[in-house]
Amino acid sequence: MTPWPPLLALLIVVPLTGAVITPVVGRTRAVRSADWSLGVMLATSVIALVLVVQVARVGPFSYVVGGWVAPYGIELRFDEFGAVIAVICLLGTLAMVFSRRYAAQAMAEQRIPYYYALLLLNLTGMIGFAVTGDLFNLFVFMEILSLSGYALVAVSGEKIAEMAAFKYLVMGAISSLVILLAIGILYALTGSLNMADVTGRLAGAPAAPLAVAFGALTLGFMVKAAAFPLHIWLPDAHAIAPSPVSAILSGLVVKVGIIGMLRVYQIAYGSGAVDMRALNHVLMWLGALSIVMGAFFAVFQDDIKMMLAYSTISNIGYIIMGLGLASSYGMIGASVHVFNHAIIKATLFLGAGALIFQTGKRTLTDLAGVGHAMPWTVAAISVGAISIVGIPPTAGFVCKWYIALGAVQAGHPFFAFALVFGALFIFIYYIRMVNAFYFRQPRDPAILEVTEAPASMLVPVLILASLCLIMGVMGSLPLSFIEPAVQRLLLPLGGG
Amino acid sequence: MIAALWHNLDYAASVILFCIGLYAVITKENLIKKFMGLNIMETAVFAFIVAIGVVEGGEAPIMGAGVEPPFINPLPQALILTGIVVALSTTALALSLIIRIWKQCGTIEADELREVE
Amino acid sequence: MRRALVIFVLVAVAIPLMLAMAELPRHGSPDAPPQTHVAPYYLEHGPEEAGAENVVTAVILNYRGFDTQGEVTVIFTAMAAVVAVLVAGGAGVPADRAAAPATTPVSLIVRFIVRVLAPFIVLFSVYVILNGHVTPGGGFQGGTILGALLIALTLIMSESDARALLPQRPQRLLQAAAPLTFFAVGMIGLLLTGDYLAYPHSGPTIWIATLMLTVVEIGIGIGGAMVVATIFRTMGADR
Amino acid sequence: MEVVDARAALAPAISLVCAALVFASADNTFWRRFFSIAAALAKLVIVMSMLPGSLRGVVYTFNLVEFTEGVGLAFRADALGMFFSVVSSTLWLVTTIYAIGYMEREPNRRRFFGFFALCVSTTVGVAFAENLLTMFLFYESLTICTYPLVIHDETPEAMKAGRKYLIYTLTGGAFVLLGSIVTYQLAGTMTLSQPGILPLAAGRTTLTMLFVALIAGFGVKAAIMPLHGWLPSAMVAPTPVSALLHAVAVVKVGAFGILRTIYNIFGVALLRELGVCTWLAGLAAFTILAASVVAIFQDNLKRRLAFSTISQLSYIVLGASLLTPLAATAAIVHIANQAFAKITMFFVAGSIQRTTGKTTVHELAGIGFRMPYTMAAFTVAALSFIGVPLLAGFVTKWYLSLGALEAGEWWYALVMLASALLNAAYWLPVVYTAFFKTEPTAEVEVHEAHWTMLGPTLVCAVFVIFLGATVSVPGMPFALASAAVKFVFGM
Repeated sequence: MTPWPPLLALLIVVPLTGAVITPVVGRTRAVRSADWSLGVMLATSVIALVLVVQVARVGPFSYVVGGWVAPYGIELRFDEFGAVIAVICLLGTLAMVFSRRYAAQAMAEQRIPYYYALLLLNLTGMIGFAVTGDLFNLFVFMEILSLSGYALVAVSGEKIAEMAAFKYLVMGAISSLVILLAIGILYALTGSLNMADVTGRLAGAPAAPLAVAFGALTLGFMVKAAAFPLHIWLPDAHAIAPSPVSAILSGLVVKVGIIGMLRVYQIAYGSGAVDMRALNHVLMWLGALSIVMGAFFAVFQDDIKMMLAYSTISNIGYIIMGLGLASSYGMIGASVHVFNHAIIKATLFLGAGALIFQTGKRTLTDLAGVGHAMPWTVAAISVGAISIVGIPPTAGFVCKWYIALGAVQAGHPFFAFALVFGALFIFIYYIRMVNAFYFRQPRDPAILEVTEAPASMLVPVLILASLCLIMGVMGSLPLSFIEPAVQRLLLPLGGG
Repeated sequence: MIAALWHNLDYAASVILFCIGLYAVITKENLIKKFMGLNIMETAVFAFIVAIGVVEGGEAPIMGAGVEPPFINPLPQALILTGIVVALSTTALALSLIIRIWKQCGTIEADELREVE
Repeated sequence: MRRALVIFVLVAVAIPLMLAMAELPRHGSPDAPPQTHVAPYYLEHGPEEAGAENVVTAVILNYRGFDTQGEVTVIFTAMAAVVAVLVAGGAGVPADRAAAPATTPVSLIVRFIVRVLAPFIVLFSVYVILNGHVTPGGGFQGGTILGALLIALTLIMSESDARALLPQRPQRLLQAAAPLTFFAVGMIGLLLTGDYLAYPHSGPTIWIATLMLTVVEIGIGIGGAMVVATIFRTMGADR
Repeated sequence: MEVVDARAALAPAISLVCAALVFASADNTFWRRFFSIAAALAKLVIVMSMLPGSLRGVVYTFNLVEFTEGVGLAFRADALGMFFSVVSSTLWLVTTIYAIGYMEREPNRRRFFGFFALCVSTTVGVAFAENLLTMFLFYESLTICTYPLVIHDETPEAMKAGRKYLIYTLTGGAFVLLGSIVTYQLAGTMTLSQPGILPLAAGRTTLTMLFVALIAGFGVKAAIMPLHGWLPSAMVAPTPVSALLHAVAVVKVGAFGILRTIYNIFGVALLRELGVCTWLAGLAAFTILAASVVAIFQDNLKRRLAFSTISQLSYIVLGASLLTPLAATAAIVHIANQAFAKITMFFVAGSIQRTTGKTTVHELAGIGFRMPYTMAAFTVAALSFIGVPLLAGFVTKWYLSLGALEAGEWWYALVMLASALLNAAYWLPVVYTAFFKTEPTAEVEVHEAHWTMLGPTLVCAVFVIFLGATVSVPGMPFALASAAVKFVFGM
């Protein structure tokens, strides 16, 4: 089967157009916008599925929008890393389903059509970001997803939502600017914006601008990914956003930084002009610090969503460490963790959202004993918790195992040590959580009379929880899928 | 280095502008001023990118009768047109957030807001 | 202490940037990579390939048309965001500060001038939109002018009059005009040439290409104007 | 001879199913008891059905699932694993019956028995693990499954003990994982089917570090002396749980892990080359003596038992680290010997507590007349620990001393002797108090514990005698231990 390249453009423009129509559809009745956006997401999922199957069969392919030749037009490239769109579509669809009841309770009706529009835009931005092969186009999609992300944090109506969104916005805007500056420098050095073209033309470029450009790109993407000292915007934003949004933000939007980093690596290694060793060291340490500090702060949280938000920081740490190790195992583990963490974190956030929706409480102290009242939801959360700690046979294990192997492989056993003990730390706070749900006496006996979440919330959570298990048992599948891409990436280093 | 910078004076100027913006973002407590700092940074980056396209003695890249090369590079201009729209969008959102913050907390000074939190 | 920290940060940012800038290809030199690689192709082939004498427009609408579609989506996103943040955002106005004046009275002169100039401004904006491919200008610029006019009119009118200015029913459709036209034109391109957002530039169908470009420009113009005006009014309405 | 046989995987899995049924049985006492016993029984039957084959030298293997290349869940019932699983599954049945009697009026019985059954699963999983990862997985699962049991009372004290237990054991688990990763990287495999997989070429320092990591990881559960802190605090748990922790599952899993590390990961030859086992042996000897001394000063019976456990477990570690066939035999059979004797004692302690409410040694005056069978069983166990011939404990001490002499390190034989004296010093007073210090009120009537508690106690005491008496009878568990030793030493 030969790929039909324009499908790649449709993958982006279908949800994009669907998003702008959403407010029109929801003008008279808000709930129609929910149906509409769900339909759009399903259509996009079908396209995504076809593309992923194609890339698995024939390898990477590209499409130049408008039929212009490669460096002159905008090239969309779809490779194995781009398969992250499958997860984006999956989580997007589930978040849409989950939102039906959630949004109706959490926000005013006039807001709902715009909420769905923004959610769709956010997902589309990520899809575009993942498949574009053009530096400036990357920036444009990054802005679509960032802007909608800021707004989605603010729509929850929590007391400090706007503050959190503003903090997120300032950090996000600065990081976007830094990235744009780096793109500008790369353009000044090569005269091109096409990533492949830039890669080919970087050889012989002066050292200082190159270092600054790659440093700036890394810095910018690290802010987006919320690596340790640059994470300050994340906890509030992710904890305060509506739960489906938290799932998307924590599961996917932070990964934009990681995908960006992968693209940076593709340019840097491919051109051979940039020595990434110093930067890799920084990444390794940042990763280790993120793991430990994220877990450390999480231990002291009582708010369940806050805890999950900090746990995102430490999980991003794993991915960043895996990238920094620059060994094939580490890279494979990191890339797969992008997928798996998305699923796991979505399980946890949606599960937490269901708890909050049903009980109206969000601290572990108040939620004590809820495991007896909402057995399915809490069981799903527990599966997510086991998974995120990295206990086999769940999704979290495979990646962490590979990243740890990567650390040993790269000759940095210390980082394997940091990783394992980070996992231990994470374990401790998830045990705190499970402890509270099952083993603590309820503070308020009324919590035992709460009923199980409605089906539109429960089903997505259960689907995700079972995926956590499936991805663990079939862990070799994504690994073998992503491996060619990583080998190609590391080829200039001697095959990794 | 100084000599080399002299040739790239436009770029150096945008760096200075960038730092001025950054200064405002870091030090100003008023959210609107903070955001104006961000706008200055944006302007700096735009100026830098537009400056890349400059060709000495170049004309605006509008073809027609009686115009001669060299032309100014059209690509950075096209990019920055997009960039400006992005900046405008960010500003609009930021301002509406500030409006909401003011309504919720009665202040838009960052230090006072920290107390409110 | 704090000041020292700020200075440190600024210096730490400025020095590497300055070093990088010093080593960049010389400013204004015609031999720099940006002037020798992609851009010459645009300058050389732009006018006939893209059908626009203004090469900037050619780049925006043709070579990098997809970027522009993203761009109009960005501004739509901003509008959706502003509306979502401000509409029905709950009460909670501090009592002492809530008493801001509802509207500032606008002087007669301003009113008069805005009203008199309005038709001319509309005409000018239409000119800018439609002539974008031969002169500086285009959909964004013209749309902004139109949007500015709408804002100005909103300023001098009572709320109900201002509301009547914009068609109510298809308002949300008009706000999405720019991305929608892009999609429509892109799909037509897909049907005619087999590529998304491609224009049939050669052969007897060249008039279709011109039509498509014009439609896109108009779409951007209307959409831009509506979005700008909506943002302004949403902010203003939420007193 | 290796045979692919699903029973190797079925043995851990069957109790998993039963555990699920226990959870599902909700508040129905009958079904809960039924499934609890069914779990223990079913597992025992499966394990026993493999025993004849194992005695003939058959090894059952089964690969369940492969996560990634060379990393997966796989089971392999070799002689060592079979020995451990026979011991643990036998004891499990006994403990389950005892627990049913003991937990009669406790709240949260569903949770208790559900997790209790899960522990069966995980312990056999450790015993049958084909590779380090499978072992690690079950090792950690055991931690998690025992946690709800430790905190069963949900008192602040119990929660605190539970937290301590978790922190200790999870940290240990992390070391094990780290060791697994490094092992995989160095050897390219994690299998436990070979007598040693690591190459000396990996470098002495690396290997030593790896050894320390793995021993530290397993040593936490085996309660080697500086890592033993969790064990006495975990005493707050209900007595069957303590029996579980001390005799059957948790600590044994740690000791078993150490055996696997020494014999199957590093291999005897490599360790002789490295010389790290001298240190381990020294540490074990220190633990044996120090813990015994501490035990003398404990008045609370369960605490005394706890320190005795710490001391006894290091017999296994010492035996393993001497690296001679005789000492190895001692180490392996001690898994059984200590288990049966110690569980007898715990059952007795629990019976006394349930029947009379007494928990300290000095309160036990005259108890021998009130509960004669119970205290007789206790006496048998105590004598076994002291090392009286014909009882299980003697076998260990004898072989261990021989092994020490074989290795040319005679001072460990002295350690055995000293330990025997110390054991006498803390167990005989209990027996003396029970039988020879009469209660102030002379009138005593016999009042034994309920049969569900007394029965298991007596069965275990009989086993203590049985194990000691049948050492040279072919076809007994001892033969399995010999087979394991022969495999390890290539004899």
